[in-house]
Amino acid sequence: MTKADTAKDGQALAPEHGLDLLRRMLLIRRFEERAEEQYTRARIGGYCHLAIGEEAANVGAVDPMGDRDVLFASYRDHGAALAVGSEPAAVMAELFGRATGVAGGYGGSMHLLDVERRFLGGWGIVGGHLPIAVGAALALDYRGETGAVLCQFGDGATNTGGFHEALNLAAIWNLPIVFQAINNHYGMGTSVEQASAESEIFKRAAAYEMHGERVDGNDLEAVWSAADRLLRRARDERRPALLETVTYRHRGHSVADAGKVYRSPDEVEAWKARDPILRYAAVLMDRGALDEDAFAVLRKDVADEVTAAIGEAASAPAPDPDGLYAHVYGDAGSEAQFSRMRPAGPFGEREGTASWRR
Amino acid sequence: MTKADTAKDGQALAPEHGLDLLRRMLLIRRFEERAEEQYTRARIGGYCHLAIGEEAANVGAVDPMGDRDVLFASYRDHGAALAVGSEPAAVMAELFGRATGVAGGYGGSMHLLDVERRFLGGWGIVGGHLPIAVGAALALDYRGETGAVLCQFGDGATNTGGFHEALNLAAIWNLPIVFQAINNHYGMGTSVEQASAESEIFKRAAAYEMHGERVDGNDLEAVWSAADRLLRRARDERRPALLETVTYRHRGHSVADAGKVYRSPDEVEAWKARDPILRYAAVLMDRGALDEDAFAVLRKDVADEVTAAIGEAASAPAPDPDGLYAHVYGDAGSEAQFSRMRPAGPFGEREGTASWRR
Amino acid sequence: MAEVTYREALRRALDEELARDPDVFLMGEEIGRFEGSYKVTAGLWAKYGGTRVRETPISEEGFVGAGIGAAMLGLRPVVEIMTINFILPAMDMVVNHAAKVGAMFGGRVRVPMVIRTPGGAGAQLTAQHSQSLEVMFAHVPGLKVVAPSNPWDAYGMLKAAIRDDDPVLFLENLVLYNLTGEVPDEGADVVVPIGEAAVVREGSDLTIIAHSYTVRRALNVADRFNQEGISVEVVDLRSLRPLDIETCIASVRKTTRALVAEEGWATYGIGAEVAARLHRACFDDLDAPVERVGGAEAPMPYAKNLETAALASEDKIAAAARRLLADCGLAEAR
Amino acid sequence: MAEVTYREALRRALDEELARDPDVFLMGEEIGRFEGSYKVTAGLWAKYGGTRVRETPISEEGFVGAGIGAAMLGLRPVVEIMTINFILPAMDMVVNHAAKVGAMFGGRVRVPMVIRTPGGAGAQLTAQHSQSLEVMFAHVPGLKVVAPSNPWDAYGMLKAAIRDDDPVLFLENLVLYNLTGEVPDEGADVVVPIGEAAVVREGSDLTIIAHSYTVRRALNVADRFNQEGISVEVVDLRSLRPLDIETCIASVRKTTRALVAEEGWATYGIGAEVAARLHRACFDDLDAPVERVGGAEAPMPYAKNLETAALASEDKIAAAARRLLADCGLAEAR
Ligand SMILES: Cc1ncc(C[n+]2csc(CCOP(=O)(O)OP(=O)(O)O)c2C)c(N)n1
Ligand SMILES: Cc1ncc(C[n+]2csc(CCOP(=O)(O)OP(=O)(O)O)c2C)c(N)n1
Ligand SMILES: [Mg+2]
Ligand SMILES: [Mg+2]
Repeated sequence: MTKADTAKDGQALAPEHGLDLLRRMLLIRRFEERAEEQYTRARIGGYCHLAIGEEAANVGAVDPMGDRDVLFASYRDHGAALAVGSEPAAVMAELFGRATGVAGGYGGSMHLLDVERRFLGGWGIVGGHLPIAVGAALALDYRGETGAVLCQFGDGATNTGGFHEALNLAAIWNLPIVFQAINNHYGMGTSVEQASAESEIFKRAAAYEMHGERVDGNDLEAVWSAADRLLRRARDERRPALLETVTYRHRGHSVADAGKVYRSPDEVEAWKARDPILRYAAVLMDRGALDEDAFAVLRKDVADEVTAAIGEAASAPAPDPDGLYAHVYGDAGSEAQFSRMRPAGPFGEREGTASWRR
Repeated sequence: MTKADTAKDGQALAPEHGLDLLRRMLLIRRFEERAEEQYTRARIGGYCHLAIGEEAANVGAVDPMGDRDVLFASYRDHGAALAVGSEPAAVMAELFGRATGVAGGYGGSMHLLDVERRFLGGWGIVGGHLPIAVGAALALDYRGETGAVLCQFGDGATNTGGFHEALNLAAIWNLPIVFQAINNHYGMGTSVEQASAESEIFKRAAAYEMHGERVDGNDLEAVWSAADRLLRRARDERRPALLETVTYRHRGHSVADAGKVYRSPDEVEAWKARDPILRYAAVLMDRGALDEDAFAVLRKDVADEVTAAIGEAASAPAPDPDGLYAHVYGDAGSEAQFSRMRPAGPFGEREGTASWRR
Repeated sequence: MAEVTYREALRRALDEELARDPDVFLMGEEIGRFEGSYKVTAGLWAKYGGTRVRETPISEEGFVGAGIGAAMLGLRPVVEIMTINFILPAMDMVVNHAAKVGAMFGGRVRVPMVIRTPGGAGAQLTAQHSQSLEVMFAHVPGLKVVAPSNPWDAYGMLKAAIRDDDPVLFLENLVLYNLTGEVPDEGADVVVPIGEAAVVREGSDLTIIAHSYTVRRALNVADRFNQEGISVEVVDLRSLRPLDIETCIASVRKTTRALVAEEGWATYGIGAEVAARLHRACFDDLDAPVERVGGAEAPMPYAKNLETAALASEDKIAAAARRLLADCGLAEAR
Repeated sequence: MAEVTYREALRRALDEELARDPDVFLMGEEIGRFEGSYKVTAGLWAKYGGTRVRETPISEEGFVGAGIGAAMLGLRPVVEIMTINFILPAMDMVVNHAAKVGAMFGGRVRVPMVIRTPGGAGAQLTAQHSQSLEVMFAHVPGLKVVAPSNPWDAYGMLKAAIRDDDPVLFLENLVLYNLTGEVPDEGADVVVPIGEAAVVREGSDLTIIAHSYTVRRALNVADRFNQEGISVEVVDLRSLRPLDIETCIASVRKTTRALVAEEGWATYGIGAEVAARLHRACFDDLDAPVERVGGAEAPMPYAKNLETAALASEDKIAAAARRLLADCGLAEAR
């Protein structure tokens, strides 16, 4: 379904639609706050990259996706998963490394996905998923499907070779893809100005004769209309685009980073004052679609939902330890193919390898 | 020495200077014609990529280089070597795989170099030498030397990730480097229009807030003035630039390619009519600096020089076969470091490895 | 049964797979109009058009990545990397991505992609164009790596690779392209399974184990020894990951002597793994330690004499075999 | 002699080399203001400034290449790759370029560059962040690869690597960073040469050979067996290319039994080469085949229980050692 109940650039979303998106942003915010807490309680391992502050960039761009559209994200992917509608309990379970997680506990925080909702993953190598997303667009085009790809990545990714090759391929092949640069001003501790010779990222689209545009990534409806327009254009006209959504991450790069060495408290405070959620809540209040009480109810609602998700995830089982090798190969013949490799195999390759004399 | 006897953009080079450059272009042309012949006579092995038609792009850009400047080239590097002043006999000897070759016979056609003349090599991986050239510029800058780097590459290289990363690094670090895209319209059988979403290559400089410019690569003086100006700017102001020189290769991609499947005879003929050498000869004749006789003498001269080079190369010895491992490691301690690796080593790693019972 | 070149066997397999399954498509540099740098895709662009035989810019990372993405959506891309040397810019795509997708996402999505690429040396292509890097891929769980040595296997294993649901690195060889051999009759659609080595020459005194072009060298070495009355068995690994060590073990239990030869560098090479496993499985059977031969451990030099000295030539394989046999009292040392 | 962390030992070596030689400079992501993702460069940016401690964008291919070019002009870049997983986008620079320059250009120019990067797993970083890819580099002529296991060697070998005129891949380890050990006194400027393994524990019944963090595991396993009266010798390879097989051979001739353990995948891993060479050199000495242990041959899964099962843990090394010893009648099978 390509959302039809909505508006051209500059026009407001229908009130119910707006409330729904506000709720989704609140859900992400609450989910991330609790994930942070769960991480410090060691229920979550590995890295944990929070999207607090970037909710509008996520929800605004993902919501206009249609039924045949496909989403790719970086490792900062909790927001993407929740925006696309994955179950909070299944996402939290993945963070907890449980069998009920969206990737069965194999992926963790950085590698969420939801094939049914056409979310094809969070990816850990900066810039690495851009060429892959181009391939997904190629597949849609190859099959004559009317879907498009939305590929999210950070500002830091735009300095990788993968960015350049991906955008060039998408452009020469006229592929249906929207590259969404989530410019949160930093890649770890490195500012966009320091890392990118062209710090207005959308301008790099010109090197591929591609349309580029920048929107305020903390303005939900601005993101929404731009993404909607560019996704339609990609679907209908097979024209790729680069959409830069300018936003800020309130927290450090990951839960392990305080996020303080490389930016001033003033800067962080200034951006917190532009909180995308409070801002959109104010818009809806202005329009009479929301009041303080309703807002409080929404917040309570998502808080309960996240609490329930945590409870569900915490009581879910760990993956079957025998499943260590379960998904390494998927071809039905793989077991047979590998069977002749076992004799004399180094111990550790497959448990149960026979010792030499036996 | 930064050439001082010469002119601003649009001004003519001094007559003697012009004649010298004409001679150098003729030398390259003749060298390449004879290399082609020697290749078909199997005196040259491997690949052999000729620069016939691209002489002005080579000579015009290399000549303005100063004493502290450094040159990098692709595998299509005979022209670069001769432009920078390497001995034709030593270049031909390298193509013949002789000990007197510029790389001792280890490099061959694709890997010429001449450290004394600050020519740091022909490189075989498309796009691969761009980041390396950036490192050379970084070293000049690090040491406060006033030199700059001239880095030549083909149109095809601009679609590699290495191009993007190299230009971005050069720009954010304000390095003294001129990237020279030798746009000869094709990368093997693929046209620029097919491979590059932005086929006006110089425009890609904008993605790095870098100066980009295009000149007629078959107009020697146009190339010369642009290169001179951009190299000065790089040296004096530490500002990198992208210079696109538009030209054409008369021959196929390598001697093995007839160069006919992917382009029309009309196209090839039209470009031959714009031959950079004949064109510059006509300019010099117009200026009264050259007449047909003098031109014939020049041609005879370089033909003799190349014949002599071939003779010298052909009679030069092959490299010492014991030198197979001579340059793999250069550290004085390497022999000692590796000595403890030999016992029980696989045969073939180092000749003379003792068998197990001995 | 027809005799065709290795190149033609590959071309046929591609043609038949393109005709059989609309999800199969080819991608790579110069594979269209130019018909492939080594002409493996000759005629296919004309026959199937630019969508199914897709020419790419010089963007190995980009189009290998695109292959992964297309495969994740169920297509079956066959990506050509012009030579294995140029796969290095795409290494991150192969090792960090193609090999990981299946397991990392808990089996929710797979990558049925083939990467075809020739390795090998011998035409004075020098250091950056003469490598055999297959062991780097054979080391990586999540990948399969095959390396057929003859037209029949090239044809049949390419079909197997294309139909496999996992990423397969399909190693070809520059010298093999022109060598001929039998292939199945047209339309016979023979699939040679992944994961099975083959005894390509029976013998009783020594087993030479090899893959890709080196199998041809091994067969010639076997011929040489045959004239001296020494019987050499040759095992063609065909598949490097999975590795069919069973077939190697059976052969070595019989011959009690083994030599592993490869075109690439032997140290940390394919032969190291084969030798280590053979020593373990045949500890009580081996008459002498497993011998290994590889290319000189140096970037390949250009000059013909140096290159010749660097190759894992028949002479070198024969010399190593002779030493081994001499140590065991079977041949005269020379 | 002071006890410091492995991290601090590295930091000191960098500090002293930066002070000693103005041609030495550092490059990498987040190594400046951020002080390094793992804080190895703490304080150096403040002390030496942004030219000598140069922060880079996320452009591994670009800045490794820049290191090569700078080294060709005589500087001594020390490039940090945040973890070894991220070296894959720069693979072409390392294998096709850094390793080739010296030989390909006939020795006219060299690349005195160090690439520092940690490998390792164990903190649930999952498939794309938990690899041990060192064997891919150890395979390549033109490179040197070292992998110290303790602060002393980390300090002394980093100095050796920086002063070496060839490209050196310097493997660190995420878990080792926090482990402590002795280092030379400040200012003592001890250089630990490349290419020499070390017997870090003497023993007589079994030799365990390892590198990097796995040496620590091996030492703990040795302690365990010690309590049972079984004497385990531990050899720390320290250098993977060149490989000091002599020291391994001497040890195995003495103990007659060997196990090679590594954190990475064992198949086509470091242990394959070591085992193959040991079998050849110690053919008549070995009481049993060389045993090998590596990480599970799967992309590293996230869930703690799966990750634990995948690691080349002390338990796994001990179990393999016990089987080997039991086969030889030295220990009870369990
Ligand atoms: C190729 C590669 N290099 C380095 C890293 C380590 N790393 C992880 S996230 C990150 C910063 C990325 O910044 P950006 O793209 O702006 O995304 P953000 O974290 O701001 O969402 C870095 C350097 C990596 N994962 N991959
Ligand atoms: C990474 C890589 N991919 C493919 C090749 C094979 N190849 C050699 S030259 C070439 C075309 C390069 O075209 P261009 O950059 O325009 O240079 P030109 O040959 O026209 O001088 C290709 C594809 C290579 N050498 N390196
Ligand atoms: Mg960012
Ligand atoms: Mg070109």
